[in-house]
Amino acid sequence: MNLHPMKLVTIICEAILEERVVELLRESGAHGHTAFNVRGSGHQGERTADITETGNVQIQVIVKPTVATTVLERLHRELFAAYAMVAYESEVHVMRPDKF
Amino acid sequence: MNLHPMKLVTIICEAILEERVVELLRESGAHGHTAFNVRGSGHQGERTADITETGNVQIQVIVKPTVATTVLERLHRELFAAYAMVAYESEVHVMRPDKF
Amino acid sequence: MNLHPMKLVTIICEAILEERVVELLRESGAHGHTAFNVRGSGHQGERTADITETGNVQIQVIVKPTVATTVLERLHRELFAAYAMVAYESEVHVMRPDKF
Amino acid sequence: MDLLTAIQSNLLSPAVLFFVLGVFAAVSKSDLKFPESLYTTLTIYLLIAIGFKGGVAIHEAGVGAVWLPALAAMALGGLIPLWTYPVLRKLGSFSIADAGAIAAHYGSVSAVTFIAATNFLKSIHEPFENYASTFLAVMESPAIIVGVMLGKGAFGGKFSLSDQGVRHALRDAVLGRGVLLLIGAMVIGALSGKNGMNSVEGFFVTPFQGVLALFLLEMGMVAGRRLGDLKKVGVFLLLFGLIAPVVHGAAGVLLGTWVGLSTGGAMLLGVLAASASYIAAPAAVRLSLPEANPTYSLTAALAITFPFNITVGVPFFFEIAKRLQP
Amino acid sequence: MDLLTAIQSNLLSPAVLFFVLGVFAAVSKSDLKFPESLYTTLTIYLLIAIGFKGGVAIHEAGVGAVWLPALAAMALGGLIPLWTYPVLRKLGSFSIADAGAIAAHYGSVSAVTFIAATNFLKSIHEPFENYASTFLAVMESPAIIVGVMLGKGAFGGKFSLSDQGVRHALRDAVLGRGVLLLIGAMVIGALSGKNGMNSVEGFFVTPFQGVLALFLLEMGMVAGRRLGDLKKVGVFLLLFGLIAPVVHGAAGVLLGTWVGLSTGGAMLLGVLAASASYIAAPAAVRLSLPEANPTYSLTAALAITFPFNITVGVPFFFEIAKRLQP
Amino acid sequence: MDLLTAIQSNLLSPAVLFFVLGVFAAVSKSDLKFPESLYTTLTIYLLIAIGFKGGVAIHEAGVGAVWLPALAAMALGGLIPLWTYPVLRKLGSFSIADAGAIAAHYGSVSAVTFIAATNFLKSIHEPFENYASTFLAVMESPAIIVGVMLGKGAFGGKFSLSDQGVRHALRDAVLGRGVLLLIGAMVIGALSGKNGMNSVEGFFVTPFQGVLALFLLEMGMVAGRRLGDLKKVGVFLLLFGLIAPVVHGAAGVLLGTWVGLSTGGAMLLGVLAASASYIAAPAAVRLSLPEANPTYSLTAALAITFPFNITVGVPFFFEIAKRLQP
Ligand SMILES: Nc1ncnc2c1ncn2[C@@H]1O[C@H](COP(=O)(O)O)[C@@H](O)[C@H]1O
Ligand SMILES: Nc1ncnc2c1ncn2[C@@H]1O[C@H](COP(=O)(O)O)[C@@H](O)[C@H]1O
Ligand SMILES: Nc1ncnc2c1ncn2[C@@H]1O[C@H](COP(=O)(O)O)[C@@H](O)[C@H]1O
Ligand code: NA
Ligand code: NA
Ligand code: NA
Repeated sequence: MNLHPMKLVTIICEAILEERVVELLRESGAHGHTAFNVRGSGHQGERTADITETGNVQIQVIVKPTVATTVLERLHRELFAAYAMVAYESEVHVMRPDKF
Repeated sequence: MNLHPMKLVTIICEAILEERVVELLRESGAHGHTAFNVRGSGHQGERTADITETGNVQIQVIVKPTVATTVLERLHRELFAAYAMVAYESEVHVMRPDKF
Repeated sequence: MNLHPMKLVTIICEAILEERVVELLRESGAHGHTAFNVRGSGHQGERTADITETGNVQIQVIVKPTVATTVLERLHRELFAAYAMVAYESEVHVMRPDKF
Repeated sequence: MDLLTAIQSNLLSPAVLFFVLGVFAAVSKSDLKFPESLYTTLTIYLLIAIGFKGGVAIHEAGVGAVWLPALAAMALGGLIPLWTYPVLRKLGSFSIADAGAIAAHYGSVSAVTFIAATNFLKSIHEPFENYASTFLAVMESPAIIVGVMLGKGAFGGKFSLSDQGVRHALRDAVLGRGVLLLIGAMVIGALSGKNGMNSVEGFFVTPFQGVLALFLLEMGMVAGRRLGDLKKVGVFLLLFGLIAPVVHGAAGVLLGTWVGLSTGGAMLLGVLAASASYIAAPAAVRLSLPEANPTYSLTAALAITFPFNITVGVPFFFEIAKRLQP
Repeated sequence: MDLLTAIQSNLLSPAVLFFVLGVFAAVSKSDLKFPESLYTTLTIYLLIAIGFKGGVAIHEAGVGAVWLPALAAMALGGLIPLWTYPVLRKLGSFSIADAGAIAAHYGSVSAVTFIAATNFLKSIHEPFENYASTFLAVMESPAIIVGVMLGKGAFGGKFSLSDQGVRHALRDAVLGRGVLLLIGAMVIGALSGKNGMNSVEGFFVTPFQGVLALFLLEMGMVAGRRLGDLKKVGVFLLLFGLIAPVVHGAAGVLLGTWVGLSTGGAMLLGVLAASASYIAAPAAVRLSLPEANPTYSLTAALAITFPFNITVGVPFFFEIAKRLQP
Repeated sequence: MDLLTAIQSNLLSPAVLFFVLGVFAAVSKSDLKFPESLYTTLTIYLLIAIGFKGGVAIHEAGVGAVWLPALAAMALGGLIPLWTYPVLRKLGSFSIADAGAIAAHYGSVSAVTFIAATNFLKSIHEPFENYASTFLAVMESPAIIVGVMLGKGAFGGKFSLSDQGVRHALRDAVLGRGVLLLIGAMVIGALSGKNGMNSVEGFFVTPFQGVLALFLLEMGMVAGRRLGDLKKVGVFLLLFGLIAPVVHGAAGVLLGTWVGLSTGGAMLLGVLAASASYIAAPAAVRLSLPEANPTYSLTAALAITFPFNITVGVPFFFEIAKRLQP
């Protein structure tokens, strides 16, 4: 079995941003994404998930390394300053590299 | 403190497959698993989570490297072709290696 | 773009422990956290999420390596023995290291 | 009331209009989204409510009156795939798996279509056998089993119970939550009778129509998202989605009249035969016939046959039942 | 009933008391937490129920009676930000974005405040135009659009439709689920009329007041968590949150009386004008004016103006309406 | 009605039958699963509904009539662990933590058992003090506090408020959502009285029995999953789970009669004493006595005592209450 290295970019942000972030991912060259609702705390204070307005969403996307860089740079430029948001990259291995 | 390397295998697939995938994990030698509902998009199109039939599930399992290989190979052989599904492996460190 | 290495500590435990674990994270020096409800199975048997009492929670925290060690050690000392719980550490890269 | 007035009044019922609103929400890409737990909750509620009411009706009518039409209904469900399958294979040129999958959907039934039909009968003050939901309960599984066997090439020998997907699917078809809730609530209704009904009426009867409207709003959104797939399914399946319900519905009404049901009851059996499953069948078929393309069966069942039945079909089958009644 | 008795009886209604319980739960850091899907479900339910009842009322009253006051309501909503904005800029020294954001919230409306007002009218047996929920439906969007434009510096030329946040926000303001459900249910109510109402009454009317109480328990918790922010918003915004509803409410009552509404109807228009949005506006504003601090607008709308309106405001605007009535 | 007829009619109530259906669903490994948010929502609803009705009853009866029996109920709850603990230690050979944990569960109370008992009384048209839910509210916490102290070896000096788990647990026992909703809704009911009841009756009373049935379906599933643990808990705990409710129930009925409650009221106090908590106690005990094995207390409370009480216990305690009544 051959495993191929890919980047997993994880973005945790205000729930209302989901659509915009997914659009940004698609424009950056991602071919899919996964999302789910989360709660949390950070520099913008506590974010409880009992109402959508104060909830967070976690968005995960597996991409090629170059796409990961684009994604993080665009997030940095367009959204980091204004919104409650965290993004990080990690290394994963997949079987079907052409899928991503 | 001693940390021991393990593999984390993450599987994102159609929600109706949960039981089968968990069975596959157990048969491959995993001693536990974690699961939760997600939504997403990929080659099989958009998967919204408002009804179970079109929702996804994310399944995470921490296993020894050999078990990870077995899991990925079986997923590849038995389920990849027919279902909306993504699986990847990553490196994690745990404190109690005998647990996995 | 500069990426900085950080540790991601993931804790999966009984849902009723959420508040205590988050308190422990804060005391150990974490500046935020993310949490969501999950189901699963392990040495303490199956944990279904249909009632809070038997559900699990997954808590993720990005911290400096030293904080990660503190967190895992305290979990080990204070909670591992008595509760259904799994914790692991992995390597991630972030853009704003001062945030964590 | 003549057919046209009936159709018109049916189209202006809140349930149908909320379905249309749901389609509009999906097509206009509104940000309206139901939480998954709401959908599951509504499903559980509707199944229990129908089952319970049916059970109370069995309690009143006695099992003696129910078993014959119920058996007929069950047989009809199991037989429909047997003629649907060859048509789909020969005329539609579908693959074995796809033909079996679609046949399973059309033999099985849709609870919401059934409710829409009982609402229609109530709105025109037409009596019917209250235990008719028994038919709904017994018609869900047989067609799924037959359809899956056909789709697995049962007659070519490829069907095997050791296939994990098939095992899971058959267990779900027989003991899935749909059947469990319907039959379970039915037994409870039959055991607790009028007294039981008095105590839970305020939850399972009073708000029922409104809950149904809410559920149809969600179904409309699900169907609306499939509208784009209509192009992919081709003209044959489009026509099939309109003609199959007419043929099956007529057969159901005929059978119902023949086993002695009232006009309303025969019409309900017709509606059940005409309806296509979009909850139980899709899940079971997806597990056991992964090589079948779900776009075909789901789009036909949900975006063509379902709207057809709840708008035009319901009054139409009533018209047939009226004319057939001796 | 005089003003004081009215205020007192209003304060002892379950809805207001459950709001207080929610505030207490939040402040005492109880572990009570609503699941997110419950909140969404309650929102969907309340919007559909109000819209549907309003639609049935339009069916009875005829569109001819509704269009003029509805148009007046809509205009009022769009105009409020135009005078609110300069006040916030000049007297409050808020940034352009913050002033636009707050103006958008106060021009838009709160559905729950509206319901509380209709409850008050019912409790004192005061008649009102049942189609008044139309005003609620048409007043949600205009102020958001105007406020966002102001906050983007529309007059300084920085406003641009190519901004992604603005595009998303405007689409949500016009086709968001709030507007979609309200207007959609209204159209359904108007089409299905009394017959439709009879069928879904047991769900959308019978339990309505109790559902509202449950919702207010949750709103109380959300507001309670914001109490700590009261210090951050400053004395000016605190006063603004109390004076703005009085001014806008009086303007609304005046306008309502002038276009020929009954005492109850004029009071409802006043309450709508006085109310500040905490569902539609926050989301739209957050997307399009990210540089605005949501603590200002949300705390003012939710922790100051909302409690003021549902306790003292509602009977107060009724008093004004009574005196203005010719 | 004699005891046997009473038991039989109780067994055929929808609530009990839905519990059985839930057990069947779990044992047969059906794919039926409630969303977590539904369970939480049902819990919130039931607690508010009981509390509110009790509060309205206090409004009618006056606090003067309530305080004495309420105080007696509270004392009983706090005392039960004091005799349960040594029995479990000596006869059952349980560890200090396990004995304290089980004692906490059996001193605390089960809201659903209480409701089942009031339903039984209503079904046989037996009057009772409507404010009896006050007893439910005040009996939840004391036993948890006493049991946890015992389980921490309070008398061996190991109990300490600086233990984080104990602190969290005690706070939850006193200010947990159970107590908060019950007492909060009770105060609201007492403040808003008959008027308040009229407005929210359609939500908190009309559908109540049906909602309870739905909740019991879920409880049945939870209990059913624990059936397999019956072997693990041993014969002693099995007997304890049957004998403890009988003893506590008799004590409760006696005390109730003694403080002047009616037959129905005394029976309700008996049922509360007999019931074991499976919501508040498990969470609090798990946090503060982690070394206690939850399988023991939960299986006994949920899979033995709860079914015993809602089937046989309820009519049985009524029989005792009848005979004790002067
Ligand atoms: N150190 C952290 N570890 C894990 N999640 C975090 C961390 N900091 C922030 N988050 C998540 O990101 C969201 C936004 O963070 P912030 O912008 O810092 O308020 C929070 O609500 C958390 O869900
Ligand atoms: N590149 C990706 N990154 C993250 N998740 C993905 C990606 N591609 C697919 N997925 C997830 O896997 C599911 C199935 O993918 P697919 O089989 O490509 O349709 C999708 O619905 C997503 O939830
Ligand atoms: N090998 C594993 N992989 C992933 N999650 C696990 C694993 N083992 C346990 N878990 C999760 O951790 C929880 C507690 O584990 P345990 O203490 O082993 O019962 C389980 O309910 C699962 O959600
Ligand atoms: Na059919
Ligand atoms: Na306003
Ligand atoms: Na007890």
